[in-house]
Amino acid sequence: MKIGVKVMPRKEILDTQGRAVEGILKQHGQKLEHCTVGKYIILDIPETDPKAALAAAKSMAETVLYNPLIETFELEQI
Amino acid sequence: MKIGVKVMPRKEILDTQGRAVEGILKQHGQKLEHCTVGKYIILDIPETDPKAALAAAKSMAETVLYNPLIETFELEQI
Amino acid sequence: MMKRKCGIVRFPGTNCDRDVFQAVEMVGAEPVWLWHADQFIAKEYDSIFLPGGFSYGDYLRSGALASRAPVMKSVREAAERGIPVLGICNGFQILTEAQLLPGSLIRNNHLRFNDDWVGLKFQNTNRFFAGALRKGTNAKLPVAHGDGRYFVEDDELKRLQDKGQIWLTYEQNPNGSINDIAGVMNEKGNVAALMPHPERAMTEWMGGVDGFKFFEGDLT
Amino acid sequence: MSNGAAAEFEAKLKKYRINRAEHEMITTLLGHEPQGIEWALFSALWSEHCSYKSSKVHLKKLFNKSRRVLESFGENAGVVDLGQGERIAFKIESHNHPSFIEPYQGAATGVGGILRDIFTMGARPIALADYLCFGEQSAPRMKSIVDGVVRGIGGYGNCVGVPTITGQTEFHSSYNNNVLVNAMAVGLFGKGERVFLSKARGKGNWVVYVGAKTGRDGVHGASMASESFDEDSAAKRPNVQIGDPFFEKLLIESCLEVMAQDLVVAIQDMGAAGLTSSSFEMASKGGVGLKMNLDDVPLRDPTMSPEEILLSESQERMLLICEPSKFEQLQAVFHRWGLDAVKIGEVLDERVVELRWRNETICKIDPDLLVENCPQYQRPYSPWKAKNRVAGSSDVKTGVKNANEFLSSVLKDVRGTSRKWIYHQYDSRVGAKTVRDCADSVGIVRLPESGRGLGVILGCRPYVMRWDAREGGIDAVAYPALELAAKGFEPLAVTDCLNFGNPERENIMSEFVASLEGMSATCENLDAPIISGNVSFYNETMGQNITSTPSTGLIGLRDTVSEIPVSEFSSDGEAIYLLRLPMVATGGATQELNKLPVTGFGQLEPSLIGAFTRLVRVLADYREGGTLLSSTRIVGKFGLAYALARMSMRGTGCRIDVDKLKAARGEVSTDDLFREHMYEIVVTAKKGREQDLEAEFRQIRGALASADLLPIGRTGGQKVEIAGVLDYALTDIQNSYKTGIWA
Ligand SMILES: Nc1ncnc2c1ncn2[C@@H]1O[C@H](COP(=O)(O)OP(=O)(O)O)[C@@H](O)[C@H]1O
Ligand SMILES: [Mg+2]
Repeated sequence: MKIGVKVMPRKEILDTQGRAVEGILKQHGQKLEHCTVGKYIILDIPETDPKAALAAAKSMAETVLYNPLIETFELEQI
Repeated sequence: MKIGVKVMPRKEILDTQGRAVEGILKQHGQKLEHCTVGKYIILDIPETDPKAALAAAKSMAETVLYNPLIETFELEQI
Repeated sequence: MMKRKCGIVRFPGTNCDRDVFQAVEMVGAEPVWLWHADQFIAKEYDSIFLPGGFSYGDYLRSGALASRAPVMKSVREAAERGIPVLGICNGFQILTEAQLLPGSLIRNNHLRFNDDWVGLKFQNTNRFFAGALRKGTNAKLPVAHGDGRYFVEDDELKRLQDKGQIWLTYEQNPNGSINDIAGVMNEKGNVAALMPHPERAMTEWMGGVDGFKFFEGDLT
Repeated sequence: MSNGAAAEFEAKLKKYRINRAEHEMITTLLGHEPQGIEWALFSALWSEHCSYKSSKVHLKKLFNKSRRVLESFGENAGVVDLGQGERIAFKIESHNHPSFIEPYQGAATGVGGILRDIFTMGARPIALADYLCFGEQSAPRMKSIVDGVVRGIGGYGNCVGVPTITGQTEFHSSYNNNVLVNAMAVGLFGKGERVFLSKARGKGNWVVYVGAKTGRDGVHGASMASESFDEDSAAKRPNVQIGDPFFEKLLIESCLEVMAQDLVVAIQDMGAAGLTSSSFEMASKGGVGLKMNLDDVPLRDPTMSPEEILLSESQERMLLICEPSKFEQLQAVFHRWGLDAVKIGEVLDERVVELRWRNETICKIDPDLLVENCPQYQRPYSPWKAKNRVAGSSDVKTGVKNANEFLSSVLKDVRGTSRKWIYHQYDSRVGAKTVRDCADSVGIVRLPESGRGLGVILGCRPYVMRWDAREGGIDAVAYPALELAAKGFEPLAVTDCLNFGNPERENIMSEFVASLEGMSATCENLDAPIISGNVSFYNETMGQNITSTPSTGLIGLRDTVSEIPVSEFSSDGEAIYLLRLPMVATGGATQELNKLPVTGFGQLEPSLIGAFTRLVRVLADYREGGTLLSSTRIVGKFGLAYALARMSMRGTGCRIDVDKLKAARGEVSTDDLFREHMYEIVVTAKKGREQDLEAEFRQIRGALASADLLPIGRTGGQKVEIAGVLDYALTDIQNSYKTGIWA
């Protein structure tokens, strides 16, 4: 079963990448208020039960996929 | 309106980070078949019509957010 | 004799611009700054350099944000007119992102920045840059990059081989580049690029002199 | 006071980390109880980090003048004059606590901060160096801390385009819960380029804010850096400061451009305690006042309170003073680089800083009260006494049984192995000035206008500090000075980063004072003043203090970059000498590796060190007919055997003559091969120049009777060989040394 992990910079923390990309997109005349850049990780987990898969994904996210000081994460079944 | 842009490596060989993360997770004893690491970009677009917002996001993705030689992208309304 | 006029493109975050400026002066040519937000008249230049660095912080993908800047219109025009264009390190990444050169440069296979001296081999002669260093010659230059792993699809790789567009290869692959590729050129050869830094090997005190020839211009 | 009011008062003292005596002083100075924002201002500016209240009385005594010094303590960085129009700004600074919490960002913002101290003065940064102390491999999180710190330093320095040309890395259990990350930056003023200071001037001039927007990053960071770590530090941590080297690069280029166009009256970066310390210091130093409107400060989050705005430690921001008529031109430069520049206030004649927020004056206060009137503490300490001494050098037992085996284990141990894993992640050649990089014992850049060489080197060997703080302090200057001299560089000036534990503990304060005395005396004898630096106290976690670690950064000058001696043997058949000035014999690093207490014999003598350094420099300098010495290396940790192994790393070995070595050192034994004799230098003479070298030595030795130059063997072969004691193949040396760091 595949679980998607969305890892985004915490709101109060400076998103250096988002700031640069936003600047460029605006320069290109794109209509944009704000842009945030994070990571997307697809985990293929040998589980058929969504609950078990999500639990495994959560544990992986917490071990290595995200840094709680500067990021938040969300899981989704895909 | 917020649009999410998921940018993923087009093939295994392009996903160096995925290989590394997979290795670390397995070292930590996690049950995992495969892992892919990509990017997630949230665009906050001053549009209320989902169609218009998605069209704007598509244009931004194609201008700069992804490189077709090595990546694919998907949009979603969030 | 008129000095060769060499345009040096600066993006926000370019950091080898002054080094390339110094190199161009060292070979007796005339360096001229070109600003990312402006276009320039291509035919006024004898060659164009895209120096290394971290244009736009290397955010998103190395070279991606810079490759969309206004100045790249003029660089493209220069390339089409046959004016020699050389990309070094980040300049290489920008040229591939702009699709002026084939392939892509992705994260080093070991996922770390790597600073070292590397041995190189000229696989083909490029008459526009380092023309004196013929096919088969060896050279030693510094590398310093995190995203230097060259990648192209197999069919494209074959085309590059057939058309003699593979310029330089590493003797010991430092980053996982396909076929050890360190530098490539377009079909005509006037657009060329490499990951190593010739501007850091201009005189003995820098630790090597093999970079000098890259700035001397068309010697044929 | 009612119970409730008393509790509230206590809570305030605690929150703002102000003690009762200080509170009383503040009340007297202000003429009233501190109110509102005043609490936060005193908390920040009277913190140890900003005020140096425990160290100032001792720092004042440091040797800090020479004919070359243009600026020293008090400015953002020290500046020395090299003559020929060239001047150098340099400084070292710590970022220990933030790097322990978030290694990547902590180390990265450390580099960013020290760079701003340099280009704030108008100097273009040309080199970086990093001094790192980590814990043991088994300590919790240590592997990822090492990895994160190294990545962070590289990530910032590489991107901003300043080469890292030297560094030092130490490992010891005392850093298990408190790593040290010290970064040094060096900047160059070319001919005709002005030195900019932070003194605000000129009534009616504008206060201009440039760079990144202000967010909630690191609010209260300065006062947090001024207390010991405990387990709930993680819970009360401020928001992690995020560095953006790309933004910093834009800031460097735009600041240097407005300076070159003469659009700036005064300038200061926003470092610890952010806008508060920069504005109050600029006003206090300039003897003027400032009126600032906090509503005009560009914010990342519009809901921020005035206190948060004042204390935010968001990175990549500068405060500058400019004449109103020049503002438009100044703003245009910043805009061209994609940065904001906004007016947030004006300079006043009257010596007050007035802060406005939502049309109200929230504070009006004499800046000197905050900057100049902070209490200075004379913390208790006891005078230095020699410790851990034995009766003679042969009583220094190293615990080594088998020389070959020990050498092999040292080369593989994290304390003796290659640092290539670290420095290969740093760009060492951007700027195209690098002559020698981290692979060599001294970093060297070539000054482009004069063609002279500038040497950069770090010092302080913690195991010497653990043995004896005075000797450790002397060595923190002497060892790097000799490293410079051995490449023909004259040491010019010193910066220091005093990493210590809790100064309220007498043993820590005693080590502080003893090491400072040692450093200062050595500097004086070298005529190399200490002109900038930083004190990092409270490196104490859960009651454990770090090794007292006064790290240093030295710069040196050589007239040319031609024929600088290398650090390895490079050709067969050259004569090897020991150039020595024996004062101390210690087991140092070897004893620690063998889990023995560190002992030593003798005492370091700063006046002899000064003379010896000059002698070494002359021998290693360029001269008509070519440099006499082909290679040089100081015998340091793990003694002569290790030094010879390191010198053989490029594939040329050596054969040491046991009789000659015995004549030189008085003893040849397994023990002695791994002892350190302070100080000894292994040198090789260029072929055919042996006679010249010996003659020159005799001629310039002068009164330095205890110095010697003694032949001990020849280069060549594929082994390091000391008949009967050590016999080690180069391939084994290379393979063991390659093992590298464990991260
Ligand atoms: N943190 C670091 N950053 C950059 N270079 C470093 C660092 N630590 C060590 N080095 C480099 O590695 C080399 C070897 O270090 P070390 O084993 O301490 O030997 P040495 O006695 O030559 O200083 C040094 O020349 C130094 O420049
Ligand atoms: Mg060293």
